[in-house]
This record gives sequence, structure tokens and C-alpha cells, in this order.
Amino acid sequence: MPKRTIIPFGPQHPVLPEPIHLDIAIRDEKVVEAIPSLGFIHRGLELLVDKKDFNDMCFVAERICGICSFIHGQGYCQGIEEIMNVQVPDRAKYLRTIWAELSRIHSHILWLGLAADAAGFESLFMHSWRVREKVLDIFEETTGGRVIFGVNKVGGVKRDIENDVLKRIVGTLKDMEAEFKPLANVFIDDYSIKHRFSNVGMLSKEDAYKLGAVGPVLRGSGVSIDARKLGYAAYKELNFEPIVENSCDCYARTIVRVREVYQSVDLIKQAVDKIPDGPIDQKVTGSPNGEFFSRLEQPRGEVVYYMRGNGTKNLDRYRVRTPTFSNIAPLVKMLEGCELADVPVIILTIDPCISCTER
Amino acid sequence: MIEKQETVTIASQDELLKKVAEMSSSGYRLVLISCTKLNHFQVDYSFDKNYEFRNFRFCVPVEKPEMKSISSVFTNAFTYENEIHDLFGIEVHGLNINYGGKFYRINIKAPFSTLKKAVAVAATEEGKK
Amino acid sequence: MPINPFVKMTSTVIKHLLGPTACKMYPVEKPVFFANTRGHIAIETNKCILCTLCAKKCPTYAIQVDKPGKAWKIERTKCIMCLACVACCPKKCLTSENQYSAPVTVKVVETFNVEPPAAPKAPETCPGKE
Amino acid sequence: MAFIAFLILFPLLPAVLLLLVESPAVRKGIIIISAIAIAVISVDMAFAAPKNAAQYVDSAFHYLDNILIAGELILACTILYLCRNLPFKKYWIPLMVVLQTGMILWTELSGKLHDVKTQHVFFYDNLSLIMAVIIGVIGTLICVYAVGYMNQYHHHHHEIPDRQKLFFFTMFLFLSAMFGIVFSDNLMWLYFFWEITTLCSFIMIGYSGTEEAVNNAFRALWMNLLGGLAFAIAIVYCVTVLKIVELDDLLNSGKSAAIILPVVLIAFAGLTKSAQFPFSGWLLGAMVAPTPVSALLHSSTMVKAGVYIIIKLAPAMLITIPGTMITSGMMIALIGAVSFLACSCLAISQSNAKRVLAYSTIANLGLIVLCAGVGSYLALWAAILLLIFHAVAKALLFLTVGTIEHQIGSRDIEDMHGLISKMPRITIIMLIGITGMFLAPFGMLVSKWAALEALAVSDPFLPIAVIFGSSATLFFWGKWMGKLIAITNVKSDAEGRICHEEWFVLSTLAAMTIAICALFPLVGTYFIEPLYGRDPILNKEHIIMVAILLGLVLLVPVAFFFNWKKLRNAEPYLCGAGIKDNFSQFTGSLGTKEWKLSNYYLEKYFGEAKLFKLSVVVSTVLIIITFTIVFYGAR
Amino acid sequence: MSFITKSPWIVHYDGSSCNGCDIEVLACLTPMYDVERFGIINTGNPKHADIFLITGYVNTQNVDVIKNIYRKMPDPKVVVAIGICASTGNFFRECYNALGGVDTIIPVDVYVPGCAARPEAIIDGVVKALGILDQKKNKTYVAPVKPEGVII
Amino acid sequence: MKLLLAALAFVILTPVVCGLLAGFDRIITAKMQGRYGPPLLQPFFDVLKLFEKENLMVNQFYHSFYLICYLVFMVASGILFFTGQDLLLVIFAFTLADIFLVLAAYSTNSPFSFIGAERELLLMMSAEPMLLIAAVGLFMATKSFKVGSIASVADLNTILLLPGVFIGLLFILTIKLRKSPFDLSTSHHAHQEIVKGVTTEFAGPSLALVEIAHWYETAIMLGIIYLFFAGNPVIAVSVVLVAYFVEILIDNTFARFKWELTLKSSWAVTFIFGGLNLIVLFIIEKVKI
Ligand code: SF4
Ligand code: SF4
Ligand code: SF4
Ligand code: SF4
Ligand code: SF4
Ligand code: SF4
Ligand code: SF4
Ligand code: SF4
Repeated sequence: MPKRTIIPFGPQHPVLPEPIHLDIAIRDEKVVEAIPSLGFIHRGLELLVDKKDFNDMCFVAERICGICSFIHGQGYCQGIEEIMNVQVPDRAKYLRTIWAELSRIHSHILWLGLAADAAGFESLFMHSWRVREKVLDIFEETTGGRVIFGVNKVGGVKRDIENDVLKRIVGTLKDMEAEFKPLANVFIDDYSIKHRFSNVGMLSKEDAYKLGAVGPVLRGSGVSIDARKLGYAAYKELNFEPIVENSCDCYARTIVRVREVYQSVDLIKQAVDKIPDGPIDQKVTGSPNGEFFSRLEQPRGEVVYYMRGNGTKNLDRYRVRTPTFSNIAPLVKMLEGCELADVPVIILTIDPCISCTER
Repeated sequence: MIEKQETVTIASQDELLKKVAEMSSSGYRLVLISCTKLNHFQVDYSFDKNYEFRNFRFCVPVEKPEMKSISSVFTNAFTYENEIHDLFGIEVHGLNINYGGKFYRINIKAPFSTLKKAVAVAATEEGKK
Repeated sequence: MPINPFVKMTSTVIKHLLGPTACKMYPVEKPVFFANTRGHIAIETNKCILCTLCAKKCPTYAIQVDKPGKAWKIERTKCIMCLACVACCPKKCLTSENQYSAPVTVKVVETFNVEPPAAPKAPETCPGKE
Repeated sequence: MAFIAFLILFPLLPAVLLLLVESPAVRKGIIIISAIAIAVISVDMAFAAPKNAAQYVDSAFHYLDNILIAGELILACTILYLCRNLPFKKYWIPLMVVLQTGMILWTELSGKLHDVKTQHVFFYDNLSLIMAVIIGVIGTLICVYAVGYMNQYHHHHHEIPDRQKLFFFTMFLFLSAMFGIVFSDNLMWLYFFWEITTLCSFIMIGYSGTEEAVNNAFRALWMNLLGGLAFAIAIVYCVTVLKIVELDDLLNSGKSAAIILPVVLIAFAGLTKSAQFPFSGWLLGAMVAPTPVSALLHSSTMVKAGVYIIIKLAPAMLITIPGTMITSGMMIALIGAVSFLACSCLAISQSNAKRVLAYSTIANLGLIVLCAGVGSYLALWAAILLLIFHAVAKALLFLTVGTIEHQIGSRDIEDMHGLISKMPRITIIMLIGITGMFLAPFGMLVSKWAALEALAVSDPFLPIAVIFGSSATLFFWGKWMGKLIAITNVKSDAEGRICHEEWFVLSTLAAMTIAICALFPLVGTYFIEPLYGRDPILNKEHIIMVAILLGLVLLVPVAFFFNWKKLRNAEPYLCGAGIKDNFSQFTGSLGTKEWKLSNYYLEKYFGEAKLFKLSVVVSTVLIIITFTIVFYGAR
Repeated sequence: MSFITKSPWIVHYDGSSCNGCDIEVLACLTPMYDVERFGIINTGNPKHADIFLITGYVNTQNVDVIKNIYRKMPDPKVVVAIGICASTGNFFRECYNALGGVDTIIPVDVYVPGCAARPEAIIDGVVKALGILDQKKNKTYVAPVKPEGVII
Repeated sequence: MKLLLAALAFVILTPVVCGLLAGFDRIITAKMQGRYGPPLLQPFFDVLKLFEKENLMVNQFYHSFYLICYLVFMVASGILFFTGQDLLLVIFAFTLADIFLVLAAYSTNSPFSFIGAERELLLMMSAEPMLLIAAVGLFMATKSFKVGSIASVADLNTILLLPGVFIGLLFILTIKLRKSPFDLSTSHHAHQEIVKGVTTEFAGPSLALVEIAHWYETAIMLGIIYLFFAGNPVIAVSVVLVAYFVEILIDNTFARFKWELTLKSSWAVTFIFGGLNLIVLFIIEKVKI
């Protein structure tokens, strides 16, 4: 009986944009055990509430993660607004929705590229990221930054997007969609992609639900849960259905993300059509006192913030439960019995965002 | 926000475990376990089913920082509970995967529990330099 | 076996082989930034009143205001372009240019003499740029 | 010819002496002295003897027949006696003994032999000389090795009763029998010696007396007896139908279709002896025997008796079976091909070094059988070269495994990780053995090269099998080498504990592996080509090319002494989880961890569970087909 | 002339960054910015790399990792700290688990400011690093002294 | 004398030609990926730079012995090939060279090198049958194993007799050139599974040796392709270039395969295209007689 090979995988590894570590035990190339280890990015920024006031914490929240930085800011602000009972103007809500959906497009295409790269498909990675730059240009034009936007604030948003710019954005997105389509078809149909993704990292519907999987991982296993359905920001008024795939493997998760790109483009179109005119922020006075669990759908899934204010500038507790954190348990499950070559693909399939996981 | 958030405070650990088992059997999933240090440790177990958010609160005294794991009911609880152990210094009994304090591997023991505001301010001064 | 799944990527790849490159060719071609791209913080030294508000608001302590020395200092390797300083300045003398700060080999604190009567010298040399 | 008598009879002397002496020192002396005597005589004979046509020894003594009858009876009784602790319900084993001895005795006593020409009893030609040198040199080297080994063996295994007297008796008896096989021309004698080797093998496999050993011994016994039975039938057929009892008569009897049946029957016996599929099981089971036994009986000599007889029969196997378009050689070649391909693949899935060697042995024998079956001059040339190279290199490998096993307490390849750091010299010897088995320009590869060129001429089926098989070979030898040469920081003084005899034997064999490679053109010119009376195969160019490669292999280590500038040592890359100056540990998830590296075994594709059965089925079908068409053709 | 400036290979490690700078580093490799024009390849392996791009600041857990990677790079090598986190630690240096910028544990040759650092800035930084690499190769490199603030 | 000159020319010209080929490869790859790409001479810059670097090693053996053997035997088998020696011997020497690379990786005792080495062996096991079958096929078509006489005999007929063998050879060319989808053991860019596979531990000059040896390897492989069309050098060279281009294209349109599919597909292709081709050829010849 062959013995095990035990090797470290990460924290520094070409396939991992971020440090995570696994002790992998393999036999031939079959993974018999994979124990994850975290903490390489642990900053303890939740404790910064002691040092930064609740307004400045918005900057911190944005820097929990650089990929869906915007949504972190949005989640934080929405939570505080809820505690303080601030009525955010509708235009701000729509703008938040638009930026959030743009973030999702950017994040998903970025992920698709990384997934292609994890499977050793370099050209697909390159082309995905080429398409993604179009979205980054929109960001830079509207917020002034390519990845960290800094447009959220408690009570609304800092920058407005003019209506004609919004129209132009929709046009740009159409172009992007046209360029994305052939790439999406590669993800959907290509033989080698299917070879690498199909039947890899199986996570049954029951396991996905029980182990607390979120986002595309959950929806790829056939469970229709999407926190946007809670109706925060402008989602209440937009028409969409959670995207669900049933094959429960890496391929399903990939397809969920491909389809969500199209869905997000559609949501932005709807939002641009419906966006009302008006102010973009609401003056906020006083300090938060109370508690709230704020839930949002990030590209990687549902994120939960718990905030507790005590009437001073500094919060008592700011707690972030990010999607990746929730997906760690399913990840361990998925890694059981896979091939060594699947490890990068499976790790990527939860779209790990370690910086937010460890905060 | 259209969702309704309900928080129920529960007195004893055993009752909590019963409640958790009940949640599991009625098809809820564990969304979050979070801990907050007030005068005691406030531990919140949050569940969700069909976007319905239910939250059970349980208090752990600072003097005796111990609690029981729910990882036998919800396997994925181990991440939260290990985190709580590392950050708050609460001993969690009955973990299915116990990292034994190596989850985050921070040098400061239980920073969320011990770090006083005074220390924080000192750090701020240092940061300014 | 249908040939299609094996050649899904081919058309894209061939198209780009024959077509122009998507590369921006920086630094051969100068980049164009959007008007409100957030870049480095500039100060109009003749307007500043050394009120220290910006230094207090800056979350990373990138700005120091030396009241007695009449100097406004910024450490560019600390600034995260959050624009909190720009927003809070009562005299609106801070602006964000759309050019990013240049990489440096040593961390320096740039000091601007804030002397309202002083002639505004054109900052010809950038210490970061050598 | 005196030396034939010497070689057959002389080993019996130390055999009997060793059965009697108690003192280890005396035993050692006897073994070494007789080993030298046998080796010197066999080599001398090989050089002294004329090397053209076969030479025959007429049966000058009539009492030889009586000796034979007595011997047969003693042999049968011994086997029957040993069958007393027969495992459950295998009554057909003694039955087979009785049956075949009965047949032989009937032939002998019924007077059938009177009208059969019985002129030659013994003979020798270049092939038997080569075999004799292998037996005389390698066989005795292994005996010398066994002196040290068996002491260690009993030191490690207290539970096994010390029966070294029996052990060495059997070893020398075996040598005698082997010489008998290669020099016998009379089929009756050949059969007699053949059965003695079966008995020796049986005793040796069961040496340790454990349940597993006994079971495996009986498996080996019945499979070999099956071959013996076929042999006996062949003899009866020859005597009664063909009126022949001598090998050369059989081969020179006008190539008529009538000889196909006995030839195939004897070849069948050869297949069982050389553990070809479907009879490979016994050789694998034989690995429970002490390692010198594996080296001597089960890789370099006894199993070679099987392929030896097949090579001898090769010309007769070229006769087309009446009513079909095929020759019996083709079928035999196919069985060889199945064995080669399957065993090369099966070896991939094994981590027990002796099992790997066993599979590789069967595979190489398969290749020899394949070449013999094809029977062309070039193919036979390759077959004989393979036989020589394999005997040396495989004996070396078995013995090194034995030595290493005693030092590290395991014969698992995984446990040999980083052996070069612990026991550099022994590892280099082992590496020489392994390279000898599969890399250019060493012997086995040169022979494979010749085999491929020979096979390519005939048809594409066999080359394809050989090609796939040798690629599999590449994999399992390669990974084994990799295991050995990983450089770790673990030091050990284990090497100092190895005794002198073992050192001597191992280094001699290693030197021989290299030397034969350099000298193989001479072997070709002086032994093989005259055997078939044909032109040399290798032209100068081939030899020069191989010589250049060999030269390179030996020269390149010089680069070692070259002074490379700017050297800095750093621990291996471990994804940043490494620990400074620690070459075996990293910071793992739950604390510091040791990294471990194990080879791939590709169980899914090359695992024994499926592949072994499949090969047994395929080869059984092939054998049944062969016999069916042979019987059909004979009628 | 030294060939090292014509073929600088990089290895990237994400210290404790927020991802923002990481994806900008990756973006440098992709079609829009394509640093392979300068012969730059992302090797992913410190043993092949000449330039160590590091994003994010140092925390108690990744100290060893960063030192480890640095040690395993063959000389001459340069370290480029990308982003405010890697340069000075951002506001995260106030966190309990942070040690500060990368220069607290290994020598840093170039700081690329920005949060997140733009791809253009990263390219500028790498180009600057090339000069240093060349000097290190020719053994003419003198570490710059930190000036006491610059008056403008 | 002529042979000596041929050998010398091979030793000197191969790095130049294959380096340039690699340069084109990288530019074309970049263009295919929508990038601009490095300068043409980039492969040379890389190798020269590597020689300038410090030689960082886990132990001295792999550099001083195995890697040098790798290069020496790769060159030797190239010389054997280009001076027209026995094709089987060339392939065996070529395998020997490859084995030394694997051994070098093994000897580092590093996890990723080790896995790379196992995979490299697996790849060798996948590719070797086809190479040998190609040799046998060329023998059946031209009645010679000698590269020299194959080259002089080969004509249009050769390729018509051996279409399957040629396709099979193109298939394993991907393996030998370390191109996606078969770059399992190491790749020219960062390898997503095992960092750099076999070359993980080779730094500086050691890596340069590997790179140069790979150029020779490429030359031999392309040489074997050339052999099929040797009758007409113009066609032969263009076929080689087209084959190389196709490899680049395949490199850019496939994800990496896993080991199982690699082994299965290459053996299947070897058997179906190579093996059946030989069998058909055999039958044709039998029928002719
Ligand atoms: S999940 Fe990851 S990408 Fe999304 S916000 Fe969190 S850290 Fe960022
Ligand atoms: S350092 Fe960067 S972000 Fe800060 S002011 Fe300068 S350019 Fe802007
Ligand atoms: S932009 Fe933000 S970080 Fe920069 S100086 Fe102003 S306040 Fe400080
Ligand atoms: S820059 Fe503006 S905020 Fe800062 S000190 Fe000057 S006036 Fe005050
Ligand atoms: S030199 Fe400095 S200040 Fe001037 S443009 Fe460049 S980065 Fe900005
Ligand atoms: S002088 Fe240079 S470093 Fe300073 S702000 Fe201007 S461009 Fe930036
Ligand atoms: S020229 Fe230089 S110093 Fe002046 S504002 Fe621009 S970057 Fe700053
Ligand atoms: S500098 Fe800013 S963008 Fe870069 S890692 Fe730090 S927080 Fe993220």
C-alpha cells in the first residue's frame, strides 16, 4: 500500500493570489487529507473601532478587501444607517446598487480569469482580465479609483454619476458583454475546461446547505438563496431571480458566475432606467446607539455585519462574517478525495478572499 | 430593510444546545456565531431559513470563559468557535476540529478580551510616529 | 466526437494574433487619467491657515502640521487617497491631482513651507522622482 | 568431458559436508573454497572449450540408467514425504508426483527405450557454456553472500528455526542440478535435474516455516509440477511415438510437424519454470524465501532454466502447425509478450522492493521468451544477451535489497527514501544495478534495442507490446532511483555493519554489470554468433556509439570537482512555510510538521487486483488455444 | 551591461494586503499593461525571481513567510513594497496583530505608494528597481540615506 | 570528418535557432493573449541573466552531476541524431537525458520537485511509446533504422504510409515541448499546481542549463518531425514550422489536463494512430507479397 505524501500548499504559491495554507496529504495524486490554516492576513481590524470613530471606520471597512471593497463599505454604512434610523435618499440607494453590481461583474470576471489560470488556461485568464479592465475604467471614471472607491459614507454616497454618464456606462457594458460572450462560451463548452471543472469538488445540495455554504457555491449546488432578495438598497424594485445550477461541482459554480455577469449587466440597465433624481446623501448627526445585523450579497456570497453602538463615536463591536469564512467548512468537504491537480481549482472555486476572512 | 430580525436571549447553555438542535431539525442553517465583549461575553448564534433571520443570545461570564461547542449539530461551527477561542479566550468544549489556539496564531492572547482602551490609545500614539 | 469543444478558444486567440494588441504601452505612451481620478494630494501653500484639521482627520496620520515651524508636511507613503483631508479643509487648499505619487527609494516626509506672504515656488523637483 | 562431470558432481560434495558440519567457521570455509573451485572451473571451461558446434558426451556407463531410476524414486519419495503437511485438500499435488514419476519409470522400465537411440547423455554448446558461467560465477557468489546474510537473517528472525545446514545443502544441490540441466542432452536426465530444481525451490520457499511460506511453497510446487507433468508427457510421447529421447535428435529430426507436440509440451514446462503468465503467481509467492534464494533460484538461474530450454527449442518452434498459418513460436511469443507487458505495468503498483524485482524478473523472462518465440537469429541473439545481463544485474539488485533490508529493517521502497545520504556506497551499487536494468547504454537496454530491431522486421504486434512494456519499465525504475537519490540530512552509520562477504559479492557484481556492458560485443562475437554460425550483428558503429555513451556516463562525474562559483545553500522551497535551516519540517496547520514524499503507484490502472487476473485469463486462453491447435494439427 | 535588467523575473507575495494591490500587481501581467514587454515573468517561485513584489504589511504570522521567501531568492535581488500597507502599514499598523511595513523585517529598495497602487505606479516602481538591481549586480549599490524631510 | 562538422554545427546552431524559435513563440503567445510580448531575443536575455545569478542550491549534487548529465546527454543524443545514427539509439539516449533531469529533481528532496519528477516520469511513460513506434514506423516505411538512410530515402511516400504515426507524433510533441495541456511537470510560466515542478529548486545557472538543454530537446523533436518529409527540405522546414505554430496554438487553447487523461489519451493516441498505422502498413505489405 503506497504511503502518503505530505506537503505544504501555500501560503506563498503561484496559484494563490492570497495566502492560505493547507497541509495536504496525498496518495498518488489523490488528496486524502487537507487541513487549512488561516491567519496570514489577520489584522484584527475589527478592533480598530476603539481608535477610529464610526465615520472613519468606513475607510477601514472598504479596506477589508480590495475586490468588493465597495460592498464592504455599503454594508457598513447600511448597518450604521439602520441603527441611527437614517433615511438614505433613493438616488444614493440606486447608485449603491449600480456600483455594487459593477463590483460583482468585475469580481466575477476576475475570478473567471483566475479559475482559468488555476486550470492552466493562461490565454483565457489574460482575455478575461482584458475584458475586466473595461469595468475598471468605469470605476475610475465614476469614483476616482480602480479598486478602492471611497464613495460610501454613512448617510449616502460621496459622488454622483451624471445621468448621461450612466447612459454611457450601459453602452460600455453592452460592448463588454459582447467581448465577454465568446469567453463565457469557452467556460461553458470547452472540452478541457469541462475536464478540469466537471465532477470536481462535488458538494451535494444537502451538504452545501448544512455546512453553511454561501453565494455561488451554494447556488451551484442547487440552493436558491441570494441575499439581494432581502431587498436592501434598490434591489426591492429590481426584477431578478437568483441564479441556480444543479450539477454541484466546480463547473456549476463557474456557470453560476458566468450567468451572474449577464444578470448584473441586466440589473444595472434596470437601475439606470429607474434611477430617480435627487440628493445623494443625508446629513447624519449624533452617534449610533443600538445593534444591527446587516446582511448583503457580495460576489462571493452573503456577508453579515454585526454592529453595536453605545452612543459614543466609537462602536462597541464591529463584526464581519465574510462569505469566504462561511465557505471554509464546505471547502474542507470538497477537498476530500480530489486530485492534487484539482486542489487549486477547488480552492479557487469558493473564490477565496482571505483578507476579508481573517480581517 | 425589509427583513425582520429577532433576538432571543437564552439563559443556560443546555437550553441553547436544545434550541440549536431544534433549529437544525427545522431546516435552519447557521449563518454566524459572533461574540462581543461587554461586561460579559455576549455570544450570538444566528440562523436563517428563507431569509428569516433568528438570533439566539447567550452570555458567558468573563470570570469563567467557557462554553460548549455546537459543532456536533452544525459541523461548520468549528470555524466560528475556534475564532472565538483565539480572539476572546473563551474555552470551547467539544470542538470537532480543534486548532488549539493555532487558528489565527496571534502573539497577543485573546486580544478582544484583554486589550484595554488605554493600550489602544498608546498604540495610536505609536502609529502617529 | 464533435470538434467544437476542442477549438472554443481558437477564434478569440487567432483574432488577437492578427489584430492589434490590447496593451496600453505604458510608459512609451503616456497614460490618460480621468478628471476625477484620485491621485496625490497637492496643497496651495498660500491659502493654508495651519488649522491642523486635515492632520486630525487623516486616518493614517500621513499629514503633520507644524504650527510653530509654519510647515505642512505629508508622507506620501502613508497617504491612502481617502480624501478626508480634502473634504475637511476649511480653506479648500487641499486638492487631489489625478496623477499618482511616484515610487520612491526612501520614505520621505515632504515639507511645504506655509508662509502666506512667501512667494509660491513652483515645485520643480520632486524628491520622489530624483 | 571431465569438467561436466566435475561441475555436476563436485557441488554435491560441499552439499553433503554442509549438511554435516555445525561450526559456522568451517561452514564458511567450505563454502568459500568450493565456490572458488566451481567458479574457476566454469570460467576456465568456458574459455577452454571449443566454441563452434555442440559437443556430445556419449553414455559410456550403463549403470547411469540405474542411477537415474534410483534418483527419480528418491526424488518422488522426498516430495511425497514433504507433502505430509499438505495444506488443506490439495491431494492432487502428490497425485501429480505419482503420475509423472510413474510415467517416467514406465518409460524407463517397460523396455520402450530399447529401440530408441541413446547415444549422448550430456553435451555442451555455447549457450550451455554461457549458462554454466552464470551458474558457476553468479551462483557461487550468491552462496558466498548467503554466508553473511543467513547469520543476519537468523539474528533478525529469532522465531525461525536455524536450519542453515539444510539451507546450504540445498543451495549446492541446486547448483549441481542446474549444471545438470544445461549439460543434459538426454531428456530423461534433463527431466531428472529439472525436478530437482523444483524440489530445491520448494524447500527454500518454505524455509521459514510460516504459514504463508508453506502455502507459497506448495503453490510453487504444483505449478512447477504441472510443467514437470507436461515434460513427462513429452518424454513419453517422444519415446513411444518418435522413438527419440535426446534433445539434439528432437531438434534435428527433420523439422517435421510430428515434433510440434513434444516441443510445445516442453516449452510449456519452460513457461511454468520461468513463471510466465498464467503461472506468475508462484514466483511472487517465492519472495518470502530468504533473499539469496530469490537471487539465485528465482531470478538469475533456476527461472533461467525455463527460458534456456525455450531458447534451445526455438528452431523447432518455427515449424508451422499443420492446418494453420501460425507457428507454435508465435503463440509462445504472445505469452511472453503478455507477461512482459503485464508485469512491467504491474511492477508500477508495487512498493515492496522484492515484489518489484519479481515482477521485473517475470517481465524480462517474458521478453526473452518473446524473442525465443520469434526465433530469428537477431531475436535469439537479443534473447541470449538479455539472459546474461539480467542474471548479473538482477542478482545484484536482489542482494542489495537483502543487505539494505537488514540495515533499515524494511524492504519497502518508500523506506529507502534518501538512502544515498545514509548509505552512499551501497546505494551507488544499487543504482548501478537499476541503471543496468533500464538505461542506455547499459546491458538490458542494449538488448532491448536489439530485440526491437529484431522484432520490427517480423510484425508490428510484438514491437508494440515491447514498446509499451518498456515505457512502463521506465516509470517504476525511475521512481525507485528517485527515492534512493533524494539527498536528506539524515546520516547513519549503518553501512559499517555490513559484513565483508556481502561487500565483496556486491562490489563484484556491480563491477560485472559495468564490465559486461563494455564487453558485450565480445560476448556476441565469441559466444553467440558462433552458436548460430552466422555473421556478427553489431557493426562497428553501434559498438562505438554505445562505447561513447558509456564513456560519457563514466566521465561526467568529473564535473563534480569543478569549482562552481557563487554557491549558497538554502532549504527547499516550501511555499514559504519552511523553517530556517530545517530541511525536513515546515510550519503546518496544526503546528510543525514533517513533510513526506512517496512515489506514485497508479493503483487505479496498474493495480494487481484487476490487471493480474486479466493477464492470467488472457494467457490461459492463449495456452488453451495453443494446445488446441497443436493437438488438432498433430492429428 | 548586465542582462539582469532585461529579464527581471518577479515573485509576488501578499503579506496582509486587502487584495487591492494584489489584483493591481496581477493586472500588470495582463494584456492592458503586459509587463512581459520588459521581460518580466511572474515565476511564483522565489528561487527563480530577481524582484520580490510584496503587498500588504507584516503581521506576526507572516514574518517568517516573508523572511523565508526573501532568503530563498538568489542574489542580486530587490524588494519592492507595493501599496501603502507594504510601505508603512496603512492604518492597520494600529492593529494588535501588525508589525508595520515590510521594511521592519527585510530591506526594501523601492516603495510604491498608492492605495491601491496603480499598475502604472507599479511599473514605475519595477523600473526603478531595475536600476538598483543593476547596481547590485555591479556591486556599486549604496543604500540611500533617509533625508530629514524635504523643504519645498 | 563530415560527421564531426555536422556535430559541431548542431552544437553551435541549435541554441541560436531554438532560442529564436522560443522568442517567436513568446511573441506569438503574447499576441494570442492580447498582449504585446517580449523582445525577440528575450530567451537569450533570460539565459544569460540566469548565468549572472547566484547559484542557490539545496545540495550540490543535482547541479554538478545530474543537470550536467542532462545537458550532456541531450546534446549527445542530438549529435547522434544529426549525424545520422540509429534512431532507436537516439531515442534511448534522449530518454537517458530526460531521466537525468528527473533524477536532478528527485535529488533535491523538495516536495514540489518531487511531485514534478513523478509527473515528468509519467509524461515520459506517456510519450515514449509513440517515439519508439515512430522509429519502428519509419523503419517499416524506409527499411532502415539509421537516421541518415531514413533521411535519404524518405519521400512523399513516407508520409502517405505513416499518416497515423505522424499525427501521434504531433500529439506527443506537445508533451515534449512542455506545452499546455500536457505541461504537467513544469511549465514555462508559474505552474498552478506544483509551483515550477521539476525545476522548482534550480536557481540561476542550474536553471540556465535546463533551459539550454530544453532547446536541444526541441531541436531533436523537430528533427524527428523533419524526418518524415526529409525528401524535400522546403516542405520539411515548413511542416516543422507549421507544427510548431500548431503547438503554440494548442498551448493557448487548452487548460492543463490531469495525469489520468494525459496517460490515457497519449497511450490511446499512440495505439490508435501509431499502432494501427503500423498494423495496416504490415497488412498492406503482406498483401503486396
Ligand atoms: S468576500 Fe472577499 S472580495 Fe468580497 S468583500 Fe470580502 S474580502 Fe472582499
Ligand atoms: S501618496 Fe498616492 S494617494 Fe497619497 S497623495 Fe500621493 S498620490 Fe495620492
Ligand atoms: S487623503 Fe486621506 S490619507 Fe491621504 S492625507 Fe488626506 S486624509 Fe490622509
Ligand atoms: S490644509 Fe487645510 S485643513 Fe490642513 S491645516 Fe491647512 S487649512 Fe487646515
Ligand atoms: S514628479 Fe512627483 S509630483 Fe511631479 S508629477 Fe511626478 S509624481 Fe507627481
Ligand atoms: S512633488 Fe512629487 S511627490 Fe510631491 S506631490 Fe508632487 S509629484 Fe508627488
Ligand atoms: S510637480 Fe511634483 S511636486 Fe509638484 S505637484 Fe506634481 S508631483 Fe507634486
Ligand atoms: S495599500 Fe490599500 S489597496 Fe493596497 S493592500 Fe493596503 S489597503 Fe489594500
